[in-house]
Amino acid sequence: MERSEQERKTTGVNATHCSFRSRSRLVPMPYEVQTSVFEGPFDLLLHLILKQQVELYDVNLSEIVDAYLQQIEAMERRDLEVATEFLLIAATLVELKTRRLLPEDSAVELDDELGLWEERDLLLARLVECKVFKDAAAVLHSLSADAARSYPRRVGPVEDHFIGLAPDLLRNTTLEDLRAAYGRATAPKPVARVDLSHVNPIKITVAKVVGELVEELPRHGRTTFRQITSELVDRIEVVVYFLALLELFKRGIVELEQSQTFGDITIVWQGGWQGGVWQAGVWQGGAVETVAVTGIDDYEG
Amino acid sequence: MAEDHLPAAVEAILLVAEEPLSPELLAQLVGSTPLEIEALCGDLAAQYEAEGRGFVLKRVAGGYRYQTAPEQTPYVERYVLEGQSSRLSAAALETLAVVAYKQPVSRNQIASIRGVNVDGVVRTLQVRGYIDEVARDPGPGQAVLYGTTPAFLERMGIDSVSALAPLGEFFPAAEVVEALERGLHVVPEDELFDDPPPTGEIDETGGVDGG
Amino acid sequence: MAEDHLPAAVEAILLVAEEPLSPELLAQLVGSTPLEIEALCGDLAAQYEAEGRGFVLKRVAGGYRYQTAPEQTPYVERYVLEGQSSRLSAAALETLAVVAYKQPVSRNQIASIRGVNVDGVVRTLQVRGYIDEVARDPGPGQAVLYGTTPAFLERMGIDSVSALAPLGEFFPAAEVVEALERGLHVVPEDELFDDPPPTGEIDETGGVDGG
Repeated sequence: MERSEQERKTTGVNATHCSFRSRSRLVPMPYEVQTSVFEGPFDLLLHLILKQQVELYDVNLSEIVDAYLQQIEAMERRDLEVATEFLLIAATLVELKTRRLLPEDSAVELDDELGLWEERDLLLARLVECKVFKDAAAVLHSLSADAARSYPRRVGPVEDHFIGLAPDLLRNTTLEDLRAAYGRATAPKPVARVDLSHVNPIKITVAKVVGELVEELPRHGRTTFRQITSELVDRIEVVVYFLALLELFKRGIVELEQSQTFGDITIVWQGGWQGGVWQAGVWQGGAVETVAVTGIDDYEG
Repeated sequence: MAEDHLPAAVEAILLVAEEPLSPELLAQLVGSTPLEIEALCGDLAAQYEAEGRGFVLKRVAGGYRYQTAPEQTPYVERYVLEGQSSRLSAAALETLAVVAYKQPVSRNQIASIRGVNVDGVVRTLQVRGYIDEVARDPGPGQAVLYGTTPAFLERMGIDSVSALAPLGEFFPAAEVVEALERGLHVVPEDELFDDPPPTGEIDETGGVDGG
Repeated sequence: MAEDHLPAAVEAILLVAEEPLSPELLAQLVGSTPLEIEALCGDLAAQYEAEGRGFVLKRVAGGYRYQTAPEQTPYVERYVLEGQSSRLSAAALETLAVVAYKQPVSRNQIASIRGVNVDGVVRTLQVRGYIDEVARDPGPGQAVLYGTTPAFLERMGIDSVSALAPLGEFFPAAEVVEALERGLHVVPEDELFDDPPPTGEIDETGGVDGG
């Protein structure tokens, strides 16, 4: 169908690429994401899901979230609304992912479960809608391209004879109208933007935090999520820490305990850590580059 | 059928018109009926085409106008050096698509569909004359509602927005929706397929202007 | 005789030309000779006449242009008198205001200030007799400079342009307007249109607009 053809076209984007930090061997197709191309969170998520057939369970979510963070970082105009949208979607993804990592029998309120489903369906609906209009826009593009091949005659009457006939189009125009029209014509037409220069650019990534936690957690043995995030200011950083923690949990490097919904999460270090090299054998690439700090580059979700 | 003088009168008027002229206006000017004008213009367009003329008579934005035959574009463009204005960006096209199909629509509604702030692009499209304020939302806040303009129709080379393919035709193919759904699924694969597809939700958000 | 494509190419170019085009220019544009063009245009004119078209191809001021057929004059007059809206469009009024306050001013300068192509509007205003060519830019290119006409002053009920309503301080400073005139773009909005479409979904080919 035509649709899949368009998908392929989209895959073939060829402007500046920015490859993901991860050099994962688990994901066969190393995928690339164009920076500064995705106009919004839907754009990006559509790309990620449709192009790479990203499956949220198998392929690591943290890469997606990193992609989101990169996008926010790369945004030329730091636009609070856009950033919020990105975060909102990222948060929903995190929640979806979380649900799937947690054991089935964990005490999940039915309402929560339904709420999550609703959220998921809403997100899906919005993605589909976004896709619909993207495809409609492609048709508009070809329409306008076709129309541009035909130049309309806009010459008007050419013979002097007809000129004098024109009724006085200025009879209802006042000097004030003219002045106002000049004002409209010369208005600088600025684009409204929010000055966010005071907001620090987000530098944090899941990979980076995993690296930090792998270094930090063994010293504590047992700590809480609240504890390790107590110094953080931005909510996004907390989200990233949470993701990193989930990643470690998934790999059996930490155990997580939460006694009640919204209660503090207890983190128990499970792994061994010796001489700067991760011993459990799941930290791929750790042997190539000494982990901890340089772990950024080796992290895979 | 049309009287003898009508076709030539219509040709003359269209030659000096600077915008597409509606059948109603043409009928009024030459003393005819819109229906007759439409038949006549159809005949003229067919004649020009049969004769392989360098111009065509086209119905655009609710009216008729002369424009160059697409095959002659290379020659025309040698003459109309500055005729080529900017092309529409993807952002502009997507916003236009939303406005075209959802009009009258508020900026917030557009933003919600596109998932991005659209203030800049909406303003630009308005300055370019492709969209304009058509109404105010009667609800609280009285948001400005936008619609497409005749200039938009001219730019797209279509007679009216109803000439656009129905939005339903752009609904993603089943594989795509499935891929999206899989991408977002919460439960293991096998359970997934027991669940009804969330099309109900889509209709809801897709059909109603979700503020 | 003329090759097949030539007549249609000439027809297309003449359709969009705002002034009479010389056989020399036409020959150059379509790849022919002035002599051949003259023969061809003679043929076309004869065809139109034989077919009783509402337009004629006329040789005027050393060139060819389309005009309405003399027999259709009453209809054209009726259109000019009744057909058009009885007030200036917003675009035309803005352009007229720029000319009034900034005269003498070139089309390019007006276009830079208004951010859109103004050729059609300038032409309309000129045809209406509200503005006219008043000088040539002494610089390279010798652009035509426009100013308002005595007829404009008369319509507005003033003696001279110095009687125009003074621009208050809330209007952009002179430097801003001058920057605009020189074509320093107010960037962000234009970027929306001049950038290549950012996603691969929008095919990039043919993305040039003929507005």
